[in-house]
Amino acid sequence: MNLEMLMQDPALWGLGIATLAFAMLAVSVKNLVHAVLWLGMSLLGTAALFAKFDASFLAAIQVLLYVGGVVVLLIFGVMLTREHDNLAAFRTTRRPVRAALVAIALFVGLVHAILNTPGLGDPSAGKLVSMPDLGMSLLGPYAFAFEVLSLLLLAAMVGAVVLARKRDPGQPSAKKLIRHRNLGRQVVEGLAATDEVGQ
Amino acid sequence: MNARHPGPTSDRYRLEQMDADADLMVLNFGPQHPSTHGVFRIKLILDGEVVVRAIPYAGYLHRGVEKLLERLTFAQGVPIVDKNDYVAPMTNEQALVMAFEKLLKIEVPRRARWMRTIFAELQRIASHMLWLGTFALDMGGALGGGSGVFIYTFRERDYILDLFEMVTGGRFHYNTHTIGGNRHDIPPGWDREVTKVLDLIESRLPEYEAMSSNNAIFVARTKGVGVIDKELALGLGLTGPILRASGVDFDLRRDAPYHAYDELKVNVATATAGDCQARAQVRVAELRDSIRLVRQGLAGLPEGGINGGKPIKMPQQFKTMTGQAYVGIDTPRGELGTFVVAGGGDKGTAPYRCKIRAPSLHALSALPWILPGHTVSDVVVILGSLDPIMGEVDR
Amino acid sequence: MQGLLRGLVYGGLIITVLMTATAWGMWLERKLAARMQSRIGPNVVGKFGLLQPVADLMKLLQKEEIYPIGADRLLFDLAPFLVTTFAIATAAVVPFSAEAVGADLDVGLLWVLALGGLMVIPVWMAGWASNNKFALIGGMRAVAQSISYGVPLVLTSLVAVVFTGTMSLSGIVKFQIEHGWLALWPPGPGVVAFVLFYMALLAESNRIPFDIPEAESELVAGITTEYTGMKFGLLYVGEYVHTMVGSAIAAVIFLGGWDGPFHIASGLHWMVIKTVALFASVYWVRWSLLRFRSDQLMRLCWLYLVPVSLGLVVFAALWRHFVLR
Amino acid sequence: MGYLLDSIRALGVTAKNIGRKPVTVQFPKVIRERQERYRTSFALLKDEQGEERCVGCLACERICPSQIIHMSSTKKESPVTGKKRGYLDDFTLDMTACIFCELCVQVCPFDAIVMLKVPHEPGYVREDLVLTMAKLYENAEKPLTWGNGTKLMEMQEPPKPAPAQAAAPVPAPAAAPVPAAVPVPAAAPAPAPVPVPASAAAAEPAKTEAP
Repeated sequence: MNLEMLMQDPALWGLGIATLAFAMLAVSVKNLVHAVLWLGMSLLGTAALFAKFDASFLAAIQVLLYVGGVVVLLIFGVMLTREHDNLAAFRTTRRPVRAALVAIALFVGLVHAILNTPGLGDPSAGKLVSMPDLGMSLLGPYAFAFEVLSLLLLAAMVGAVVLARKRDPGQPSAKKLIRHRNLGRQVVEGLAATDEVGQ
Repeated sequence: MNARHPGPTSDRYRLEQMDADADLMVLNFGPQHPSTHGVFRIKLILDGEVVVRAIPYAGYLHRGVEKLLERLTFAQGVPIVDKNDYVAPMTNEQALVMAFEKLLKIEVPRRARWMRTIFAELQRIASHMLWLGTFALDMGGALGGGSGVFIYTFRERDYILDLFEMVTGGRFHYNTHTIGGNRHDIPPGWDREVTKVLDLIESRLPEYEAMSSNNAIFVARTKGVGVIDKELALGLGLTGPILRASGVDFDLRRDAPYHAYDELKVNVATATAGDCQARAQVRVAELRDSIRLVRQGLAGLPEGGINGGKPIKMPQQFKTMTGQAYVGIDTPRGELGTFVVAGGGDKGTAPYRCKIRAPSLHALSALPWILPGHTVSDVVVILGSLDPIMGEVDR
Repeated sequence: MQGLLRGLVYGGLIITVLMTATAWGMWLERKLAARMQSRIGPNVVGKFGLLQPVADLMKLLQKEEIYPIGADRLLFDLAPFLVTTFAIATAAVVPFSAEAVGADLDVGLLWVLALGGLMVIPVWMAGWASNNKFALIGGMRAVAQSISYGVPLVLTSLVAVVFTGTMSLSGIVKFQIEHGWLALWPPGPGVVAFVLFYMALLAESNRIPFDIPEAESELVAGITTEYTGMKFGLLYVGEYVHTMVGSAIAAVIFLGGWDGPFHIASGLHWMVIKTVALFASVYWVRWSLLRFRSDQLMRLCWLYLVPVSLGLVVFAALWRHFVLR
Repeated sequence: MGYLLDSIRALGVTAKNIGRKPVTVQFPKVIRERQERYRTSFALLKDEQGEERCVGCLACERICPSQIIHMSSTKKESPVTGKKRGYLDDFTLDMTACIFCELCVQVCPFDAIVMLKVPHEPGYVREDLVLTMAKLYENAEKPLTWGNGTKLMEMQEPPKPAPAQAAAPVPAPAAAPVPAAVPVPAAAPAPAPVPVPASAAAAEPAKTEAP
């Protein structure tokens, strides 16, 4: 256990506190867009922590997938919602006691799992997993799991495409264009009778 | 609040009634916008980036030219129309002066008519050069390849302005036409300069085409975009290159010759697609034909006087109480008509009414028809392909 | 502590050098663009207008800060700062020579791609926070474009990774010193991969013909419409730094980095020459081409660039397996 | 692929233009050579005896479409010729609204007002743009443009029948075929078309046809 040594590292403290603060902000601000932003910052902080522990691959993946991917997805989600600046509208239930219980249980569980992890605190642990090793193990012993996961993701992707297509048939269809064009004609015919067009 | 003016509170065009299943957004495109070719506003109603409706608003550049023409006498009126179509100013003068001449029954000498032809065609070259540049600018941006084409065409257009400066002394506000002919004769050696400039432009045209109208990106942006079919073009009274690009073989220079076009053969370029690419092709073809026409005009320029009437000495020089006249000429943008009714001013020294039929105004009237279904990017391209000049639209 | 100090010193150095290089990169671009258009370009401030970037900076610093009504102030302020930060952070792992490298990460390439993908967030923030419809459309276009072109960018870099068997940027260069530049070797696919990477780079850094997020003839100025003063300057600089760093990375991955016939300062000059040449070529392209429409951009990406780069990855894997083993 | 090839062609064009000389003229340092007839700003002239040419006949004030010329004059005995003639008391020309139509120059019977070949200097206040009489006489020192009333009128006068016929050779019309149906009015240049009624031909302020 080298926890004491880690505890004395000010950079670690700073990063940890910043990450936590961003996480707190993410769940407490009223503005949905800000919430997504703080979540992204919190994830960045996590990535920085990974980098601090020399797990640079994990850090890069964290940034690439979580900040670059998930947050952007969330942004798209936010853009599709109507009320951006009033998150209170979404909080229909407020049960702080139960929420706190769940959070504490999760926290205890996580701490327990972390403290029981073998090799914790060994500064060289991150170095052990080199890039080639990682690649070899992904495509060697864990190839099956890897492929199954890929298949799952593919299925999800296909499903998403199918779902999206159902609502709006793909490319701007001729039908839609014609509808728009006819609307244009109607407007012009209407304009013949009016000068001012209100909205 | 009547049927004709329902006012802004009318629910006739309420946004929520426009398209039930779409999130619509109103985008005020202009009047301050880099590619509205002046001050022009289109209210775009967007579904995502696709235009659902487009409502154009003109009038931001209104200067009351038609009213001014009623107040000024025939002799004074000519210089002020220079500012209508500020890309081809001489054609404005020509249209107005020809209508006045028709009304006052003044005949123009042959040399003056040939000179007017040469001027008109040079203006067409200058105008189409500017159009090509601004059209590329619409597509390539002021911070991109578009500005390259723009500056190249502007560079060569400036040489044409130099030519006009040699004749008239002005680069922009020429006032070189007068009722009955021209005010300035061609100075000696002018034809050599013209030939030099035309050779330069002709040799560099392939360069602009490589960067714009022959470029695959240009084709991708213009092909099938903003299609104006024959019926729509005829129904809206579109003229000039837009009409010719829609497959109507009509050109006033050939079909109702004026100036010296009865002695020169005009090759009318047409296309059938009616899209932005067709309009571009027609204009580029016209550019080449105009170069040829100027050369022929210079070769056949007759000697003689340049003014059939008396030179202007006082404002009340020309007067008539009766009659009306309409003259339409083919400017780079289409039929520029002037309808003038005699009998205004002090004892008929001014027009009672002077109506200018601006081709750009008619071109813009196509916007609500052709914009819906296109994206915001296409709006810019379509507007550019119509080549509107706001000075002429609003007058 | 020593590591921290080294990081600070090198970080400061890289920021200084990069910003200076970018400033005079702008000058170079303006001069180049002017000459392409039969103009003179900046020539008033200093000899040959060389002090123009300084003058621009002074001007931007003096300008009034304007917040549009209804703007999201937090995001509005944060966005330019983040754009520049991410752009510069990418440079930390770029090996400018065998010695001059900030952090020679195992996963250098991954880091570069991750941060490049991150650029989209502040750009979107800028578009969103401006409370301007043109800016919003620009921001949305930026997101869509950046995500789409991230795919060929990653795939073409993957070609290099498969060939070299390493994700470390200096490792890639060392491999190229041994085997030859990836843009030239293996003949054919290498060039294609380079061209695709270059195109994706143009799109990622929002340069013509892929500059639809800014598209000043359509969207006034896209995301920068409402920005003034130094915040506008930072957005602007961020884009240029992004392009500069992107050029450096392209030089590293495909043009052999610091490899070259003569070695001064362990090949640093080769890296500088290659980077500046690529940087200038980006602007040569910029001032020569027209712009695509957004849907054409997407079609080009998903129908041509992505399949071709996927094919290149397969080719690289086969080559690696059968030829290089 | 087409995109790529065309893009390379476009790149070639810009590369070609790098080699061309810049056409920019750095205005205040370098002044473009102006054509002989180039016209801006105004000047009032004095004749050889140093007498003001302008007699205050109001011709230019009346013709100006923008109505920017204002003058007042009194009749005095000329110190040179001893005859009574008008002298300007005041003359202003408001450049803020001038459209440079050259009509005032054309109508001046004494060639008193002419235009300059060098542009008017920009001013800091609007008053700088109003040309007072003093400024107009000062401007006479600057390079003048080609045109004055006499020359412009001469150029526009319909050619006198006799000398014009002798001087003007009839050039062949352009090679283009002439549409047969279209009547060609006045194909020969010789008899100058004088549609103005004969009575008006001689009168100085031309009274044109009054139907």
